[in-house]
Amino acid sequence: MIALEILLATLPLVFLLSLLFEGIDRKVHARMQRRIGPPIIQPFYDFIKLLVKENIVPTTAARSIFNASPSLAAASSIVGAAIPLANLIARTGIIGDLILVMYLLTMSSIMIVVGGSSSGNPYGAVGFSRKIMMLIGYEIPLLISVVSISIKAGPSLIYYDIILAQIKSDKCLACAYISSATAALTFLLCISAAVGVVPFDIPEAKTEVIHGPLIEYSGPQLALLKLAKSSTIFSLSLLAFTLFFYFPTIYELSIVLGEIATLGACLLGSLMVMLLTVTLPRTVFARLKIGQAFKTYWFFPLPMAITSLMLSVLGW
Amino acid sequence: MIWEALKSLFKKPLTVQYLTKPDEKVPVPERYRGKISYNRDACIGCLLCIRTCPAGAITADERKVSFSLDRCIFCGQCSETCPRKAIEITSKFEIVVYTKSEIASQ
Amino acid sequence: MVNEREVKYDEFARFILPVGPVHPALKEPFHLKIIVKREEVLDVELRLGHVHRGIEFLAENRNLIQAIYLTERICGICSHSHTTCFIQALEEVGGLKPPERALYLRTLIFELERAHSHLLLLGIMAYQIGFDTLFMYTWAAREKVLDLFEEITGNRIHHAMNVIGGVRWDLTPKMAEKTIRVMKDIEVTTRRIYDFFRGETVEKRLSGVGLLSQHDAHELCVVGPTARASGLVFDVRKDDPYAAYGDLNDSFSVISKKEGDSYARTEVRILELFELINIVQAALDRLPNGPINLGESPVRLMRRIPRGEAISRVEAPRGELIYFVKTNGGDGLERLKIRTPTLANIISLKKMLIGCEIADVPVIVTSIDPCLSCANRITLVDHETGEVKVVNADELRRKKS
Amino acid sequence: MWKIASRSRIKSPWIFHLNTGSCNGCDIEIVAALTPRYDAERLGCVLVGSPRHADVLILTGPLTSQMMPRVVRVYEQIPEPKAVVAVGSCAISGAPFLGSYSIEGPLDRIIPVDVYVAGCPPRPEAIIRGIVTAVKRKFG
Ligand code: SF4
Ligand code: SF4
Ligand code: SF4
Ligand code: SF4
Ligand code: SF4
Ligand code: SF4
Ligand code: SF4
Ligand code: SF4
Repeated sequence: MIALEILLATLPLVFLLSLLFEGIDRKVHARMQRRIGPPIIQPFYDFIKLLVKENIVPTTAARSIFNASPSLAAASSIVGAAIPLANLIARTGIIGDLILVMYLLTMSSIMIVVGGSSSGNPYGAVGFSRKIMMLIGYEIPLLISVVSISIKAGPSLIYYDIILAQIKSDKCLACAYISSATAALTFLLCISAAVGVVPFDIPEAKTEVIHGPLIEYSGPQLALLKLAKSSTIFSLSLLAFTLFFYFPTIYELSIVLGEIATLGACLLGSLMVMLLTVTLPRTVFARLKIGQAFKTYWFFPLPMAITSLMLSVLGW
Repeated sequence: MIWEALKSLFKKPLTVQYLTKPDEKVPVPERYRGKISYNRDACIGCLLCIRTCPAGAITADERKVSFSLDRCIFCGQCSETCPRKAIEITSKFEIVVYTKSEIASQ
Repeated sequence: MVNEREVKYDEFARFILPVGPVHPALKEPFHLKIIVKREEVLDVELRLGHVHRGIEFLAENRNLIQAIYLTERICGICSHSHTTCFIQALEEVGGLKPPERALYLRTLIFELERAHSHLLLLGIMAYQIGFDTLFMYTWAAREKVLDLFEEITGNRIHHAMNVIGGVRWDLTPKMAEKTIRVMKDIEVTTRRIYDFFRGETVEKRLSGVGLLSQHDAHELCVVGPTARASGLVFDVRKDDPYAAYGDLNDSFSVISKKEGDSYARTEVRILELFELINIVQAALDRLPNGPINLGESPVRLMRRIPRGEAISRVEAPRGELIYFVKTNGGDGLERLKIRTPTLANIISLKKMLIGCEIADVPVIVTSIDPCLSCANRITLVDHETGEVKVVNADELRRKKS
Repeated sequence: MWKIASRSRIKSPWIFHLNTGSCNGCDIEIVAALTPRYDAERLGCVLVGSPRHADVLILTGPLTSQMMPRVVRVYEQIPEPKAVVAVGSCAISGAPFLGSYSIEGPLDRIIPVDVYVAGCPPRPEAIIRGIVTAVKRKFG
């Protein structure tokens, strides 16, 4: 049982790290386009600026939902990112925390579109229906891959147990079993859809639906929504790295260099995961249409996830 | 595309760091049509430039002319028309002002 | 206007999606009212006129030299096409014959302008499908062409190249060299851009989207690359050569595609880029020596143009551009009439849009390369008949009040 | 505290661009300012699609009568604090289109303009400088 204090203490850390990750993402993205790109702390500027800006609530909006959803989205995604981070630091976990995290992250992305569709703007509504479609597409393979890995590591639904399993087995899970390798691949493939970046930013496509759900938000509300998005990215990359690629060496680092080194290695790893699954696709692909995206997910990651689940049940 | 992107990651960016690095600027070619400069002494007051200015930026003023640069569209026609070459195009292009009346003084 | 008979929908699934006049997919204001059912477009209504500036009216109140700059500022993307077309008409009325070198230089700038315009469109197309990197690539390549403009004419957009009876700026050997170099660069980059456009995700987004059959294209009188992508072989440069195109006839061919979808329209533009590189090279090779204009003062030349009228046409980057010019014998214009390519093409939008998905709307709109600063003259009420209603200035004003 | 806020504002001007009847010349130069050569993003400038997200409104064109109500509406939709930059000669004074029946401009008759960038069209560098000057003055 992790102490509540640790969880609370990680909240600001999550905030800092996720904005930092976003900054790095933007910088690398720009460099791949042969530009200088914004400074790495640009997301902080953006966040603070939006925070002190005027907040406009359109008259057509359903006020209470419109106002509440950004905070809910931000809160759930930050907590969703803080739990794994706190667990990593405290090296414990509670039963079912993995499910809780997945739930919170999904919750956060649903809250964003709910808020958008309550704005009364038709583009928000289009964004909503698109997001729901996407959700059906990626959420199922994503969850199955998590289940598959947790079967391998126990079975246990405790996040830290999975890491412990990797430390014990002397290998990262993705290298140890075929089933985990396919699960890892599924998870990685789902990240870019789960966080909604090109090629899967369909609900928020700027040229098609003018940022979709975000269209009517301004000022602090927008800041929270952006934060929700970047902390989801952070959280998913962290999960992907620690669930599948936690090399025992990382753990051993702490014996030599102290615990901070382990944490640093994990963050570095998740940064790599983010660059690979978020930055690179969004640089080199065009946006798909909703039908195409949906098909992509049902024809590739879904069968793969199911295979992985079956393999892990069979003990591969 | 992936290759291209990864290669670019390690190439020097194309950006000219105007404003963030001192003195960096895309080179301004000789012929650039920026702000015009008017030599009042050379002007003989024929008023041909007024007739050809497409933007109405030139007005007669005490037998010579004066310019309202907020209207100028930097076409260079006046300089071409002027028989005395009293009007010249300079390559000054950063005309950023708070009020319109400042344009002339910038 | 919603055609109630035709549109079958359940009341709740359908709603109206206004696109524009202020919309990030449209760099310029125009209004599309799209009636959608979930993701499918059921009907479209097109409204133009947001950037109508009354240039024809203004030109009729100015003298000819002022009118040149006014026509140049109809549009920043094909400014040179407009002045060329206008001045050709004036020269025809005045019986002036510009020297050979001037004609070649006009052609040169014309083709460079086509290069910058096509690259611009390819970039915008990439941007519309969310492919920022490709957008950055093409626009970075385009900068080189703009640099050439800046060096040769003194401005990146409004070249002020044409004067009555010739051109204003000469090409120095150094510039010619640089032009060749840049063209080589552009050829390499275009080849790479072509590869990207043929790549998986891009082709998926473009092919089969926004079909315009050859019959429809013919019926709706579309012009330029839009027409050529639907199988019509038609190019003013070949059919009615102007400037130096008569001499350069052997250096290029007319690109045409049968498919008639957005991908074909994009591809036609890419292939035209290769053609125009040939034209530029040929023009520079054969560039004759001599004066670049008639050497008279512009004001005197302007006065020499008698009363008369002429029609002139050029192949602007987006298609055929027609000017009708009627001079009044003083130094002014009695009537100026401009038929711009986008205006001809935009009518076809409705045909292409109905039945597509929301995600295709920006792609299709971009694929005809609309830039509306020249097309804003009418309110279009287009029913099945393709009938066009023209609302003139007075009516527009009445509507406003 | 206030200093941090104003610094963030200066460092992150989000742009909404509105064409009020321009010839496209200025518009493409604004877009060109975002491309690798000039890369306005290194100064924090991002082109946004909704006026609600914007800090800086860039206006081009001589303000046609059709666009006038829309300009006002977009201006009102932008949350405070906001800056307005008029780019191009025709946005500054309406020239060369002055005298037409459909021109309502110049722009500053309708909404307050903070910074004018002259040129037809101005070079992208001048536009970037215009944006930076405007935010420095307005938010600094
Ligand atoms: S440059 Fe053109 S617009 Fe400016 S004053 Fe001269 S003629 Fe008039
Ligand atoms: S054309 Fe030249 S000489 Fe004549 S009034 Fe103008 S500036 Fe003076
Ligand atoms: S409204 Fe009529 S008179 Fe006015 S510019 Fe257009 S066509 Fe000419
Ligand atoms: S739309 Fe046509 S009539 Fe209107 S300003 Fe442009 S060129 Fe003139
Ligand atoms: S004006 Fe347009 S519709 Fe009429 S004939 Fe000409 S091209 Fe066809
Ligand atoms: S179609 Fe019209 S607005 Fe577009 S570039 Fe040509 S002249 Fe300009
Ligand atoms: S459409 Fe009719 S009113 Fe308009 S210019 Fe042509 S003939 Fe005249
Ligand atoms: S200032 Fe010049 S380039 Fe800019 S929109 Fe106006 S006419 Fe076009």
